[in-house]
Amino acid sequence: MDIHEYQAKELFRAAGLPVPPDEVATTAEEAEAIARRLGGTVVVKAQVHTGGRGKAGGVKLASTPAEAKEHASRILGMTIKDLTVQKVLVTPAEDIANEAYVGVLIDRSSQAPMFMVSPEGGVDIEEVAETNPEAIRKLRVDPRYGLLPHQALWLADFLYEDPSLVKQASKMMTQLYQAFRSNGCSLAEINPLIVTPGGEVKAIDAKVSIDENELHRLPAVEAYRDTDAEPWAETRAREASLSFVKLEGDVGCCVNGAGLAMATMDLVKYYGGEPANFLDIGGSSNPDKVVAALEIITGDPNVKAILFNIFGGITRCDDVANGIVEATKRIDIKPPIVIRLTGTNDKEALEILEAAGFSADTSMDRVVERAVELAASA
Amino acid sequence: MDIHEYQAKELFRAAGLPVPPDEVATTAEEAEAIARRLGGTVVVKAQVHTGGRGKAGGVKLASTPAEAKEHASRILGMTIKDLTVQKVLVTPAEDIANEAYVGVLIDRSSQAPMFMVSPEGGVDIEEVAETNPEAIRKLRVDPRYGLLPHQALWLADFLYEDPSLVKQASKMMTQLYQAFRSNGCSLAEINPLIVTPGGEVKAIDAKVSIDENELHRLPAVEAYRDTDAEPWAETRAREASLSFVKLEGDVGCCVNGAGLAMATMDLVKYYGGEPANFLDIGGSSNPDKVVAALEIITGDPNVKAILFNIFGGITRCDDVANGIVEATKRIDIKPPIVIRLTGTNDKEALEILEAAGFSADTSMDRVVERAVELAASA
Amino acid sequence: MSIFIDASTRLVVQGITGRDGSFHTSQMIEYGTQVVAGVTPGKGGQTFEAEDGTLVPIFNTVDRAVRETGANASVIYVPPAFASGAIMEAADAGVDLVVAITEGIAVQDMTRAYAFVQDRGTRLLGPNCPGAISPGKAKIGIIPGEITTPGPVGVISRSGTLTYEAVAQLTAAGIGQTTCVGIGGDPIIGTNFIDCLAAFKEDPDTEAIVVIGEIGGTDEQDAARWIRENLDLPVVGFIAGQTAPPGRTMGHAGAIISGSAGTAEEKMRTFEENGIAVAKRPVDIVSLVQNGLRT
Amino acid sequence: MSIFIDASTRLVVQGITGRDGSFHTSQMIEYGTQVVAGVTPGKGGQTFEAEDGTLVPIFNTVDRAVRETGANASVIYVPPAFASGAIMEAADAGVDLVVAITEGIAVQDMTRAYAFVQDRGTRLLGPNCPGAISPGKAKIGIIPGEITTPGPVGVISRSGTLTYEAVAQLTAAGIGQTTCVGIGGDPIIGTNFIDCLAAFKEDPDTEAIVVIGEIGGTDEQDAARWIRENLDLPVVGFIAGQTAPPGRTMGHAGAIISGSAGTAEEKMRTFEENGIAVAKRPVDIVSLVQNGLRT
Repeated sequence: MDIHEYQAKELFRAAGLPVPPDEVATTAEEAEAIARRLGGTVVVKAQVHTGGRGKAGGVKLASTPAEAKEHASRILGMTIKDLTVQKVLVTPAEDIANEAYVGVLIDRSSQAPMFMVSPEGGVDIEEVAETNPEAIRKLRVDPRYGLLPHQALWLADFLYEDPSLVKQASKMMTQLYQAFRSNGCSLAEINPLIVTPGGEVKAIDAKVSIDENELHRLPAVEAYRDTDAEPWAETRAREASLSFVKLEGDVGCCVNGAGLAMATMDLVKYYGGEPANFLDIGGSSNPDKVVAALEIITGDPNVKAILFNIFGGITRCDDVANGIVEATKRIDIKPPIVIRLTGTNDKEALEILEAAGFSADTSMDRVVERAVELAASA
Repeated sequence: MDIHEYQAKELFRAAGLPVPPDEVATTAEEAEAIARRLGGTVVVKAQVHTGGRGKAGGVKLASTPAEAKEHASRILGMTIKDLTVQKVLVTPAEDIANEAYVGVLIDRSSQAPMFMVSPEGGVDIEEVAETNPEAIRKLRVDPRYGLLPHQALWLADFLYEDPSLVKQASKMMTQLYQAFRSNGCSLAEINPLIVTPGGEVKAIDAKVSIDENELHRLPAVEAYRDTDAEPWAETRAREASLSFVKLEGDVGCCVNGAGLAMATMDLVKYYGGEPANFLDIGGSSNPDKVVAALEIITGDPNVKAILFNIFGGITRCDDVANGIVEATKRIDIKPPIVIRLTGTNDKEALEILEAAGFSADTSMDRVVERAVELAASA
Repeated sequence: MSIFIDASTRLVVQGITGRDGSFHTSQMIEYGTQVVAGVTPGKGGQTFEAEDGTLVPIFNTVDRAVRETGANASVIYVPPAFASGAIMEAADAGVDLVVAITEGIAVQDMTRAYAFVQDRGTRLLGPNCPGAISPGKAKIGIIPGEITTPGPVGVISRSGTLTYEAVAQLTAAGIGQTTCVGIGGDPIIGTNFIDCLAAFKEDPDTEAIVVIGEIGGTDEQDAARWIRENLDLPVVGFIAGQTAPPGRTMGHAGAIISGSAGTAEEKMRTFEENGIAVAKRPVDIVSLVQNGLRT
Repeated sequence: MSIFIDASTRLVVQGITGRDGSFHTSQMIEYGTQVVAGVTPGKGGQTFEAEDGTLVPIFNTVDRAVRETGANASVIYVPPAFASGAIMEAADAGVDLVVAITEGIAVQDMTRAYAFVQDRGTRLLGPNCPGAISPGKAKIGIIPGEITTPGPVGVISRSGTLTYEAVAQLTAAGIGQTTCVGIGGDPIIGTNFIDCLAAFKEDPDTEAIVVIGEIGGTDEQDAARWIRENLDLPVVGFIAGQTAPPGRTMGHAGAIISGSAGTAEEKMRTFEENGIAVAKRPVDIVSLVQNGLRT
């Protein structure tokens, strides 16, 4: 789960990291009032779950409260990479002598948390990794020991020469790792980490992703979830424990298993179609999940045909069949439905479907091809 | 550092362990008032840094407040293994269906914390270890992982059959380890861990030793130090950073280095004397430490002769010589002083001492023999 | 022959009394797996009765189960909050193989559990995996037995149902399997493609291998290079997620394209560059395996 | 020959600018030890000047010191609160030997640092130890060089000044040493008696060994049994603390008789039972070594 910059900064402050004060506004007037309270020049920053806010005009300096209001009114409601800006963060503008990058993430190849630091801050770290890899120092954190003091120092030592800066940054590495650990992060990033002309090291931007699997034990972090900022379909999918990703095509897909779901999307493409979504109903399906899945798929006006691809293992085909029948009673489904069912209880499923006027096939290829044709001819 | 039962229970409660309520009294009247507040039968327990309180009559049941007062007045002021009881703990008497033992300590041979649990509670665990070792389950805690959930369960599973008891005890293992870790313990012990007739597992006695080296970061625990309960000489030694242990003999010893100090004591015994103390002035001696050492030694009326044994390495012999001269100016030292000095700056030291009317030798054996003779003839 | 599991495997089921655990225990017993013990804390001393009437003793701890039944492998069906602990418990109890079916384990928990099993030299399969099946011998996990049949092909996959799809098509075409292994869809897993490939290399009965990957990470690329350098068997590859958008998690926590890394295109290219026949569709796996076995 | 350290040892001093660190760096250089680097965070780039004028470069981290000077051993003079971290830093930087002089390290910190050096295969000597000296070659730590002289005896001790006493008496009697090792007085130490005995066993120049123990623990008893089973050299033992009362810590955190375990009497008896000549007084060590060397 991605959280907003202002939320990430709250977590960082709680871990002791030096983060300048700030407040969130949802209206231009609020932004103006905050700028007045803070005094001096402020930055107005769009709060959306994506990078590239600056380039999109979502980050602006304001030297007066009136200017802050003006910027906020332009940024609020702006669309950045398909996301509508509903909140802005107002924070004092800092004088910057130096910008660096500090991040920690779960690294799958070393099976452990990994720190990355670079004296090239304020830019995309992946770009630095490609163009100037020597400008990045990496450290695998042994999860049995956590980040050790000498490792924090070793990272800080790569960023600065001045002993005072190294000392400050070293402490911040430990605090960042603490924030990463205690909030179940898969990513925690400070970019840029700045040095002020007075020699203070501060975190002036923050990016955090939380491992969804940790949220059950982190109610305060779970509360950060911004359902206003996410499409209805994603909220609905999460509530029904479905994995769902919206795409741009017209063939709605409902599959059990993530790998098979991706393979189904790929096969839609192979036969000349475009999938409208990724949707995995998971292993232990029940009819209600299937109903939710059909609600989500039919909620997308682009969808011209609906494709079920079920390989019964833990998933029982009759559960899925019952779900389809149930859903057609509860919702008005316009696009045609084609169904592939095989595996556990497929015979029972076929009986249920045929009794309700549906048919089903056992071949994945035949069904996908048919769905693509139906969508194209709709 | 040993702490009192009531202090250990405070630490245990803070870690979530179920410990019955209690209060400390320093007078019989206070004990009576506490018994009245608690209601029902209470236990009055002497608070001293030693085991065997029960056998010594330091733990008594009282069914009325008046009886509590009576017991408290007898226990307060009582001497148990040379320690005077200055406080009693008053706590409700628990009905006991079962007694077990749970402890965690630093185990030097496995270089790690070690749990020991036994269904034979309420008795000396060392006795159980000798007479019935199969009644003890031991677990080395890997310090890289801490106590893992299945290990806590495995320990609890050794104590009880009933799933509810196992579950409660398992949680308590984790809490006890947490208390052990966060308070820098070298030992944390619950004996007995009881089961009430209603099926609740509770800690009704608690014993904790703190690693002195952790105290600098644990001010709240450091504040538990009960200097009233310790002899003046120990307080003085700690303040001066000396290692000191009072013994029963008449030859006062002042040595640099723990091993040499023990060897010196042994040599006193070898030549027919009895050492009055163990005293290590440490590596980086300065004259003030020597003055403090002489204050402590001369504070013991048993001392008939004072023996210095200094092998200069980090310790500079001239520092020690200056300390001796300085001490004789500040305090009136009655017993004769014999001095052995060799190593770093021993020539300078000899000059200082001779100028002040002392002599010194370089042979450990000669000097010890002389000190024993002087004490015997005093 | 087979890899990881065979008829001598003696299995303990952690979470045997849960919904998934009890269902699949019956399935595994029906398939012929020697399920010798179950573990559910608090239910030690009770007995689990499988659908076919087989009785399995239940213990409070894996340690007791192993000591009293000689179990040498464990399968985990416990809820995610307790699953990493269950993995460590099994490793501590001394089994050789731990198969973690559970989905949804916190990744940071897994980094510690992974280090733990490494320290003890225990093989961990999963988590978030369907397990493994050596057709005709034994199965551990949830792979439906009826879609498999004994034969010369080794199958390794990050996915569950996609594996079933591929295996069922192989079986339908009369091509059997030595062992089918689902390594799991999480970012941190105990056994990767190369570990399985190395095991298949030592299995004289395995004559061809199917590798089913997906977007995310570089495991497939690493495997491709390893295959070129170490393996003298025909290998057929398939990658799911050609149409997946970057930056979004596709069901499996590990299935995410980060920046420009981990795309299906990159993985398929690396496969081809290293001599692995790439199937465009699941159905093409069959004909490519047939080609491979013929040569 | 010698054990652990010799003329090829290239030493980095952690805490070189502190009071103890600077004093003993000069002493070690004067003795002939190759001190190639110092470490004090925040003072990297500066230079330490020893009493004899030798200049030693200072680095912020041990990693830098090792990379730039090829140091292969480290000695630690940093305050107790930072010393366990310093031990791990040295091990991480890849030196072969870490000698921790610092006294007063929290025992729980040491349990982690000990596991860390074990994981990395680094030899740790100490903490709370005087270090080691191979007379005529090099010394690491604080043992006064002038009380030693080259010769055939290996010395191992848990104590500092008591070691000096014994070594000085050997030297005065004309008996030199291959290496004198102080293993430290704490409950958790990196190198124990057996580790040193095994190293001396491999040293062809060591013809007799002196083991100086004290109350607390069972290290001496373990060593005694090991000696009987593995060692074909004369060994002389001494145990300090015959007059120590039970339950009290005698200076060294590790010197405590727990219950009836760890007494001097028990240790001396175990020595004798395993063929080790026991010295009643420090001065008797000399004659017993002379006897041993003669046979």
